[in-house]
Amino acid sequence: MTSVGSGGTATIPGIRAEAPDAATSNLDLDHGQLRAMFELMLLARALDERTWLLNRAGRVSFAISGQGHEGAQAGLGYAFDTSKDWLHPYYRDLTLVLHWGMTPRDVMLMNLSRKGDPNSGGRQMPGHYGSRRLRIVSSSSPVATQIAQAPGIALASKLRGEDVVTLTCVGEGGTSEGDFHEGLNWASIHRLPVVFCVQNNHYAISVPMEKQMAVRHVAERAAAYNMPGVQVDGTDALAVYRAAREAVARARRGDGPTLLETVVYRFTPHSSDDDDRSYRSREEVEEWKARDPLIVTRQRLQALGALTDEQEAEMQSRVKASVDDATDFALAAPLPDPEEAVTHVYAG
Amino acid sequence: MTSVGSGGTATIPGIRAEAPDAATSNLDLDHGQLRAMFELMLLARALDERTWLLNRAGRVSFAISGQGHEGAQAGLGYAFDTSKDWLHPYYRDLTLVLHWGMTPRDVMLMNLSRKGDPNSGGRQMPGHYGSRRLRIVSSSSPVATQIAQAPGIALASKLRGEDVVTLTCVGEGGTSEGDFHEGLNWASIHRLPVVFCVQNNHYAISVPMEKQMAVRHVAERAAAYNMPGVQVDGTDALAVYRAAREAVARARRGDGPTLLETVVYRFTPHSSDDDDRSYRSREEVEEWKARDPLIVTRQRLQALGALTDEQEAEMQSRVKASVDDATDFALAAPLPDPEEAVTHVYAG
Amino acid sequence: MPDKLLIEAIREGLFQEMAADERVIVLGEDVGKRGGVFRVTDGLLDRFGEARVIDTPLAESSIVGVAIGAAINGMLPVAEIQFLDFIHPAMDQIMNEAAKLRYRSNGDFECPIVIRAPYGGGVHGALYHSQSIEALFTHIPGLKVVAPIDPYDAKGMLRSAIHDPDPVLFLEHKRAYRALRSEVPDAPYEVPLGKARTLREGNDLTIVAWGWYLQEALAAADEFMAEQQATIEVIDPRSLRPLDSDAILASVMKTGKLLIVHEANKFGGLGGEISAIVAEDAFAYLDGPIMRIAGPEVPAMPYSPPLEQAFLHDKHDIRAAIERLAAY
Amino acid sequence: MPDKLLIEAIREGLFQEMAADERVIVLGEDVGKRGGVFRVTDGLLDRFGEARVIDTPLAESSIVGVAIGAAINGMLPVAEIQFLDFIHPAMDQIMNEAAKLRYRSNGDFECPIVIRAPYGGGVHGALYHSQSIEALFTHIPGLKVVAPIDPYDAKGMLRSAIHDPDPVLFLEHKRAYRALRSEVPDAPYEVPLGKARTLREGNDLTIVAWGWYLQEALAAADEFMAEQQATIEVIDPRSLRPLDSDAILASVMKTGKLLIVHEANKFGGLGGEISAIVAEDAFAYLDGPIMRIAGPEVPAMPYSPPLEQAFLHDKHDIRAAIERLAAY
Ligand SMILES: Cc1ncc(C[n+]2csc(CCOP(=O)(O)OP(=O)(O)O)c2C)c(N)n1
Ligand SMILES: Cc1ncc(C[n+]2csc(CCOP(=O)(O)OP(=O)(O)O)c2C)c(N)n1
Ligand SMILES: [Mg+2]
Ligand SMILES: [Mg+2]
Repeated sequence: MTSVGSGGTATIPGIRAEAPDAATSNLDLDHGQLRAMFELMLLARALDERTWLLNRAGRVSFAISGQGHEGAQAGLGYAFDTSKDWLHPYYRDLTLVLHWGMTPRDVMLMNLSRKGDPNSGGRQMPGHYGSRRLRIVSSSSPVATQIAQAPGIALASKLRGEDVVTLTCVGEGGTSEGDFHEGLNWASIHRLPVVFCVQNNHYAISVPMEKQMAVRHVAERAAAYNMPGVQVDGTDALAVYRAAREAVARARRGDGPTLLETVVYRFTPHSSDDDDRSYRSREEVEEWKARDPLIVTRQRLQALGALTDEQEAEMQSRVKASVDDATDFALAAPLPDPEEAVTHVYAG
Repeated sequence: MTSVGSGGTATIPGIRAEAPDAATSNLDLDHGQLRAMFELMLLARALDERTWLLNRAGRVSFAISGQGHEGAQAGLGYAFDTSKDWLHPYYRDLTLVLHWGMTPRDVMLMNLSRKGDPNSGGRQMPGHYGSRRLRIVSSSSPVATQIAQAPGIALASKLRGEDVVTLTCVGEGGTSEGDFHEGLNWASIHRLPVVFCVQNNHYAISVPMEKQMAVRHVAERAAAYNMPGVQVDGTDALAVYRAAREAVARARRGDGPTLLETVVYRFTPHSSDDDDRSYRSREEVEEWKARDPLIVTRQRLQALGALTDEQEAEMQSRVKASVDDATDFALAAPLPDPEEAVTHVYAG
Repeated sequence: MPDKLLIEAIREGLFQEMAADERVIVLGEDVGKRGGVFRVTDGLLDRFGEARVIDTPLAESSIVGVAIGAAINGMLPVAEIQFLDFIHPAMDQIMNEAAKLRYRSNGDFECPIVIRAPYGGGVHGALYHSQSIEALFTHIPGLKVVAPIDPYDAKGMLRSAIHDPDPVLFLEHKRAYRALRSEVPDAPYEVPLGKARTLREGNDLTIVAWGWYLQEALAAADEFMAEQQATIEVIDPRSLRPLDSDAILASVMKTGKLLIVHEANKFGGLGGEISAIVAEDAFAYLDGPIMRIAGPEVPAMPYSPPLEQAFLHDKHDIRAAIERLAAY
Repeated sequence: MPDKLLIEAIREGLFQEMAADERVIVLGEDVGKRGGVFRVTDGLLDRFGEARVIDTPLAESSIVGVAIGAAINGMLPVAEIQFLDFIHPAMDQIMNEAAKLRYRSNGDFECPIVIRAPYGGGVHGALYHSQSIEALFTHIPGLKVVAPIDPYDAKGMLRSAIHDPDPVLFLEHKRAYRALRSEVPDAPYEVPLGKARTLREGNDLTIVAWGWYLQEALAAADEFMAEQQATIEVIDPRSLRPLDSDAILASVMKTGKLLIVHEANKFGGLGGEISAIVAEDAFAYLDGPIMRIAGPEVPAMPYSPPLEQAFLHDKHDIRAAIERLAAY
């Protein structure tokens, strides 16, 4: 576990790090929005937990999780205008895609690979989100390819003179790929309206940070592209929101891309095919769970007077109902027809 | 034309730039070595010029030049121990390969694609150097692939506990490739004894710096790998030597790789297939030719009392004799036999 | 109709498509100020400006990646890879991304990009400026691959490719750029992708050839026909995926004999697939072995003239194969 | 001799080669602490240490690039690509570098690397954890490609691959890792690259199959033979480049009929090359069309069980093809 992010404030030469306390002041979110943000996180967590249950019950053959990343993603998402901005997500972005308009039913259709799954019609593994209508780009598995594509999305917006920003996400492991370098380089040369968010959970499957890169903070990589590199405590949704809002504003002003590093932890193994005990100590996992973004955000909202126990209880019951509904709906949905295996190779 | 490098001293935050004046003091090269270094540059220039003559005469179908890069390469080369260090060059590295032990005859056999060319037996275009005996890795055309291979060479040296450093070179254009990122990342994670030299001549064929990267100095890219990034005036061989010596010392100490940017200019079109008038003004070319590394080095040596006119005249006649001999030798050599086209695909 | 060189036909096609549709943009190394190292894009920058004619960093994966992103967001990008030999860094973006986007999204997204790339040898380009590696791409469902060699076809197929809603790899034989001419209308027109062209009609033997070797095959066939009674059908598939296997099968069902000619090395080349299609679907019509003339099994074309010559085939080799096959 | 699983045979091979020769190193994503996502390299780190068992950054091009560099400087690197589906970023290093190093240096340099990669589907791996793209590599002169499915072959061919002075892509069918067993000697031994293995001898029909489908082909052949008088020869090429075409030709010259079975999509698959070799060199012996059973022309295997099932072939499909072909 790296030490950065653990405390929230990191002072890295040349890198702006957001202080979590500063983040609660100067917020342009009202209490209703703050609660909605929190409910989004609760929903993502609950959906994800249900998916693991279904996995253990043998109903879902693969699960890949955003647990531990919800705060970072919620804060990030709220900085965007989901009615026009683009999202090119990665497989842990459940919170983000829900915020962008995907429904729990859509997600469960995907997890259970049912006919009518709007992401891929059951063709892709869970975690491969996509919806043209919602401007969520269909994602693939090869890590970091989205980083080389996002500048193209933004280029098109810019060519048409649209006030549209593209958000793309990747894990810190993905920053080792050539495509990461090439994508950031492109976006910066052309000052494109892109926000690159690296969700740094310290491991690429089992490979720890120090075997992935020689810098201690992913945000330091921004220097190679003359773009701001901002590291922020990803357990604190509000701190992330503030940092992301600035990155989005910069993009909308035409000043170009930002590299935003959200320091998080993944609470689950890499996926349902992984066993993380060989490479992460249980103490390390517990230490981070004590800083669960749900706990941190609850406390922050309570301190702001934006959340009562009663309100949270209501949220939890709405969330549960929604997850139940999605599960029932998807379990009742038919599987794809075999003939669907060979359609949509080419147009027409 | 970028402004850096034009004056020699650049002050870039976070980057160490070598001052040319400092470079002449504190040198561990005696006058004889300084003269040998200068003669190496003269030889490379003369060989290269002869190659263009042969190209215009229709005897050589392709020429790609190191003219303008000789100072940077000579200074660089002298910092290495060519009896044991490895070189993974690029196509402008004529000065370097001569320093590493390739002879003018070898070079002319290559340029005229004759049988017995030790680089590739006439299989590759001119500029694709290689010799196992000399520890010069056979180079290919795809730009920057060597950057991902050099760490592997160094890894092997390190595993065997050898005191051997690997030098690899690339143009500034090649730093946009994914392999550049991946190679520097690897070398830095494992603190491998590699020196990465980027010969920044401001253009990738016709594409100027500002369309290749958003940083003003290639050396800034080192920050992404937590390795020193050093920019040095490549017209000044002695300044380069000093900077390279430090990089080599660092590598030998086990402290890892260095990114060395030598700021140079290419005096020829990209290759004999190019016409540079559409993308470089004649004024810009002339401005740089006034700072020809041969002129700069001659002045420096004269100022140090290391070079007399007489000595230079002797050098010039040796160089001319050597180039004449190489040309005659290669022109007299037979072309490869057609049967050689299909050998050496697999061992045995 | 005016005669135009292959390079002129492609350039004119690019101009016209860019003029007709703002969504068309061109990007690649040296495509702007330099007008491309072969000068295919010469003049585009002056006419359409830096926003739509983009000199990119030296980074093929992002050239294709950016094209994909722009296509997802409504553009019709035409990316240039300077030499097909340098397309490898972009293979992930081409094969795993562009070619699979429609399928993986169940038809929700599409990827209307064109990737132009000069290919082929015989120009002293050596190992890395001569490759004919079309078979790596023709194996990939979701991708289209075309290799028109006739200027008329090239202009018409370029238009079809740009307006095709799927990714198209558009291969241009560099040796033909300034060597081949044909009548090319000034106005825009389309030549459909997926349709072969029969250049000679005949009854006794079928030759399928593409790229530069099509010229050699035609020369060999014409010489043979001038001297012998037999007639040879010569087919240029033009489109390599989708391949017009109907046209090839119909021809072989008529002639009973098939000779395939391509520049790429034989083992695993597209010629093998064509042979296999015929051996599976027209076996009963075959009167002789299916023969292939293709590049030798060496990593790529060598540089020195005698070596390059040894690598290349010409009409004499093809003529010899015709004679052997005709004798069956 | 003890029975071992495919995964055990490969792991044992790696252990023994590393123990026997200090030049052997292993590198790849998660190969160290995690022992590989399939656990193939489990235990290597403990036994041989971090210097020789390297957990790499997530960057395939440099995994192969570093392996090449280390091989140039005297090591025998065994690189792992976590899934064959993710090998694309390394294609430049594999095809333009490793495969061409010997040729381009006129034999001065060599590149003794092994690249191990799990491939194949039927494990709910969807588009990007199921690919069988061996044909992209078998087209490349300078490269060797092997795909042993039998544990005995795998251990012996791994040793041969590691000591082979040329680059070898070593494909491991992930569905077979824990499903197939055979007798595997404890001591090291070599199985040569480039030699096919005949699993059933027969006179009436030849089946060439590799990978998981070899099991299905054997099952279909055995069922057929149990019910009919005819006998079927079943050949596993094991080595895909170099391909043992002599063995295949000899068999077809005997049986007169050839059925090729592979998991990759048909168009441009290696089956086409095998068919073409036979149609060129054993045409006169053929008593029927050369048939192929292969994957459908879709970008890759889909995830949902009914879709995955629709993609896959099994012994029933192969049996049906045998019957059709036998009827000629
Ligand atoms: C190109 C590529 N190589 C390997 C993989 C296999 N793989 C999937 S996720 C992963 C680790 C990703 O780590 P990171 O980027 O840090 O994201 P995280 O899963 O930690 O959020 C790997 C190696 C892949 N999907 N794509
Ligand atoms: C992968 C790849 N893409 C494109 C090319 C074509 N090409 C050869 S040199 C070159 C420009 C290189 O510029 P730079 O790296 O700055 O080196 P310079 O020639 O200026 O010394 C290009 C685009 C290539 N050789 N390899
Ligand atoms: Mg991670
Ligand atoms: Mg340059």
